[in-house]
Amino acid sequence: MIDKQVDSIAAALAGIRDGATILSAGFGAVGAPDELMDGLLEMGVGDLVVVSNNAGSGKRGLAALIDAGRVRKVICSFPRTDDPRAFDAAYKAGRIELELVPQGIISERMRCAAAGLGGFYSPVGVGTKLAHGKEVREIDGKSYVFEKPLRGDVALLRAHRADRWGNLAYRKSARNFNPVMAMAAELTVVQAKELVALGDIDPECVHTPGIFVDRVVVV
Amino acid sequence: MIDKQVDSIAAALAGIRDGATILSAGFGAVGAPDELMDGLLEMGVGDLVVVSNNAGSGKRGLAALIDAGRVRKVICSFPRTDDPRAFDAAYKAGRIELELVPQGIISERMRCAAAGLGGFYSPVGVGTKLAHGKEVREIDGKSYVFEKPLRGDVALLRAHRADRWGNLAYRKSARNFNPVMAMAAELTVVQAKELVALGDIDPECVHTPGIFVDRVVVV
Amino acid sequence: MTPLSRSQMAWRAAQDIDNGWYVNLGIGLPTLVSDHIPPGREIVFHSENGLLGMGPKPQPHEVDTDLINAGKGLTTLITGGSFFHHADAFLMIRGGHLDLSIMGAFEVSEAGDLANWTTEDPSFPPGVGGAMDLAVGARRVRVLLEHTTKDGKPRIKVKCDYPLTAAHCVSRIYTNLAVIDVTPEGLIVREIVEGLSFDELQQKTGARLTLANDWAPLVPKLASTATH
Amino acid sequence: MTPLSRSQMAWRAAQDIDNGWYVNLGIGLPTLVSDHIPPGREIVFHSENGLLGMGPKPQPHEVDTDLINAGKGLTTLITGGSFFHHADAFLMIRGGHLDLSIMGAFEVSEAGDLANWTTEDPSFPPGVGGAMDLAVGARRVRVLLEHTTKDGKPRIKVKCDYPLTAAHCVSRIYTNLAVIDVTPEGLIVREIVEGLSFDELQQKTGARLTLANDWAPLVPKLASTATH
Repeated sequence: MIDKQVDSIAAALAGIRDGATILSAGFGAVGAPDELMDGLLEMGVGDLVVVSNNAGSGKRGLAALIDAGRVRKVICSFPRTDDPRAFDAAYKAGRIELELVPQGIISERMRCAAAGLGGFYSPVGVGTKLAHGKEVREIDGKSYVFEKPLRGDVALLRAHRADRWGNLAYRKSARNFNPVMAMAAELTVVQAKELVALGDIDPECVHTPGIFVDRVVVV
Repeated sequence: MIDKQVDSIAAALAGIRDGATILSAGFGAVGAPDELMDGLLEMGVGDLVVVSNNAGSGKRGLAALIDAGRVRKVICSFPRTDDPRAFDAAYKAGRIELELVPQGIISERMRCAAAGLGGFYSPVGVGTKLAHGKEVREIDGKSYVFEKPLRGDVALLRAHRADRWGNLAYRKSARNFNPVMAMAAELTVVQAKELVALGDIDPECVHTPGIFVDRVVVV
Repeated sequence: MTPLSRSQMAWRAAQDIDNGWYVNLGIGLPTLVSDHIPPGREIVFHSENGLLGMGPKPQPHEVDTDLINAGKGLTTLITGGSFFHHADAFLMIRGGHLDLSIMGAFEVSEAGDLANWTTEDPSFPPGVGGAMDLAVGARRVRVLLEHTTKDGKPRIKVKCDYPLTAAHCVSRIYTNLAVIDVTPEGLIVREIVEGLSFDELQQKTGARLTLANDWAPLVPKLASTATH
Repeated sequence: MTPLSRSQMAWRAAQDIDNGWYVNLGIGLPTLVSDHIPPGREIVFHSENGLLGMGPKPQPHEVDTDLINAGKGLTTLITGGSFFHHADAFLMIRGGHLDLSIMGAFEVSEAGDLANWTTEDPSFPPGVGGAMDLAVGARRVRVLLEHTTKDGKPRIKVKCDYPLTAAHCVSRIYTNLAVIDVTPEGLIVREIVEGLSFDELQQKTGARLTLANDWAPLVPKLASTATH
């Protein structure tokens, strides 16, 4: 029998190590795995690379990890969201590295990794500062920059409903980065609001099939 | 008001021209737009390039177009499905060109076009006959072949339910190539079993958002 | 001469959106555009965080904290709308599936180059969000901006001084003074606010303008006191 | 010496599938594997036309013509299964998300090269389907094949003569005579059918074999008359 449910945040995060690349879902606070991120702080791992659309807000989650000096680098499209004091302070102090990536390229680079591809040519950023140092290639008369896959050691997600196979359904705009990050990491961990019986999520409406999910914890 | 419904197959296909590249959905007979393909035969267009997983079965749809000499080239992964006599005869007689593409690469090349990308590096086919003539590149110690986007002038789809915005829902394995082809053509035409009221397809379960769809005809 | 208010600028941009278009509105001023769609036109608003069919701000009883827009404000979904994930949202943007993206701008060049993501202010870290994706990917990119900076310097220039978001992407510029098209023949003025001469407009602009033969006065049908 | 029947070969391959694995079974002989999963193991079968949780053939009252497998035969979905589109189905394949792909083969080389898509028979056009994607993408690729051709020629060779599907992809070979691992040290024989000596097996094989120290007799627990 397959049962991906674990009974604690600690069990959900077990095995994550210093230096790990963490894909942290959510767009601002919506769809963000707050309790799992808090759990990372508690378990004490550091030297993390965090991929997330924003670089933390207020004093919890990613912001708390940054405040505690646990994050070496953030890969994001827009670091400053509501109340970005933790990132701002670390950035000004030179305590954190920032890789700024256009929002659609972050998600596409993760999908590229998920799909087993070696990279792709993107029209986004051509001729701008964000393409500095990147290979540029003309294809059928148009210029593109080469983008490489972005893979995580761990993806931390927040879902609305989950079953014991790890099938997931999200709610409204809380879906955002969750399905893409689910596919792009070695270990995919989900905090779900509700664990439902196998089959309760309509097979036509499974947003993330369980094949991408390793652990589910109900929060 | 937006209303993508048209009242006949002829109206659904209006404007398709000789030489067009047609993305024809379906996996074998399931999810295939039979009535739209029959309509193409009736409207008389020729010199077509057809992208489809298989190259026609029996005496209707793509097979009938091939029998009538309307298809210049087929791009597919597996030409011979149940009763492939039309394609076999045309192929033996040298009347049709075949571009054989691995099944996952056909769908990925169409998604690449849909996503506005210039191409991608794929591990599939490296060192095989199907990679002949293709650029090979080593990325992080692994070899990949360069694959280019595959775009259609027209996509012909079959859906289960559609609304006036062109939102679509498919049934079971009839989904197959439909959502990818929907995104990859200039003109996307759908034959739907049923037209439902706007809002009847759950916003969480729209398989193809209407943004990709131009015309819907109920068949 | 009375420059257009922000609402009037949004109103003017809204007039050019056709029935049935799929439209992304940038954060800030462009979001006001959705309040001014002429009656009878059905427009589908896209949000890069995974919505098509975005509606107005929620009434108090409609508030759902899982339903936000790209600016992270609460929003609604209208009937016919749908939810999808970020990679699909940006496939729509980058793949030319949006009819129109309306964005704010710091500067626009006469070639349609857009600068709207960073002023290189060293006091805080830069952010790009989805601006580059939208500028490159939408079928049409139109911008809304004040014609000049607060100290009267032009924002429409031969060449942008701020770092580019994308080159050659903007096709129409709405300012508080004029409506200007970016064409292969250069910047063509379509409309000017009443009481401002073409020469005066040219003086406030950092690139050469040409007045269209069929130019018209820019007359907002919306009271300038309308605010949002 | 009695070679294994097709069902027995499928039975043998099924014994090596762990609880919880995501598995794609190729068209033909490999599809029989799902009938022989040991009790107590829950396996999720993937089909490249967009299914996870594929079940057995439908009973007459379960037939749904919209529900087929990769071989285009009617199938079912078990509780917990899901549907998705082709690009996602092959993302799963190519991206290393499947624990196992079991395929048929014309030939396998000692380096694990696989030839299973074309014999270059000029009498009909070639087809590749999803074979190359599966061979390259699944975490493990195992093949099921008759040890020799009908006229007794080896199918396991130093180098494949038929065009390759993918190089260096096969890790385990199940034949009607033996179970063989492809390792950096070459082909290691794990099991041989009773009554066949290692030397006799080597004679039927086109590449050098090494007998594992802990080799075992290959004893099918399934009657050889079992057919499907």
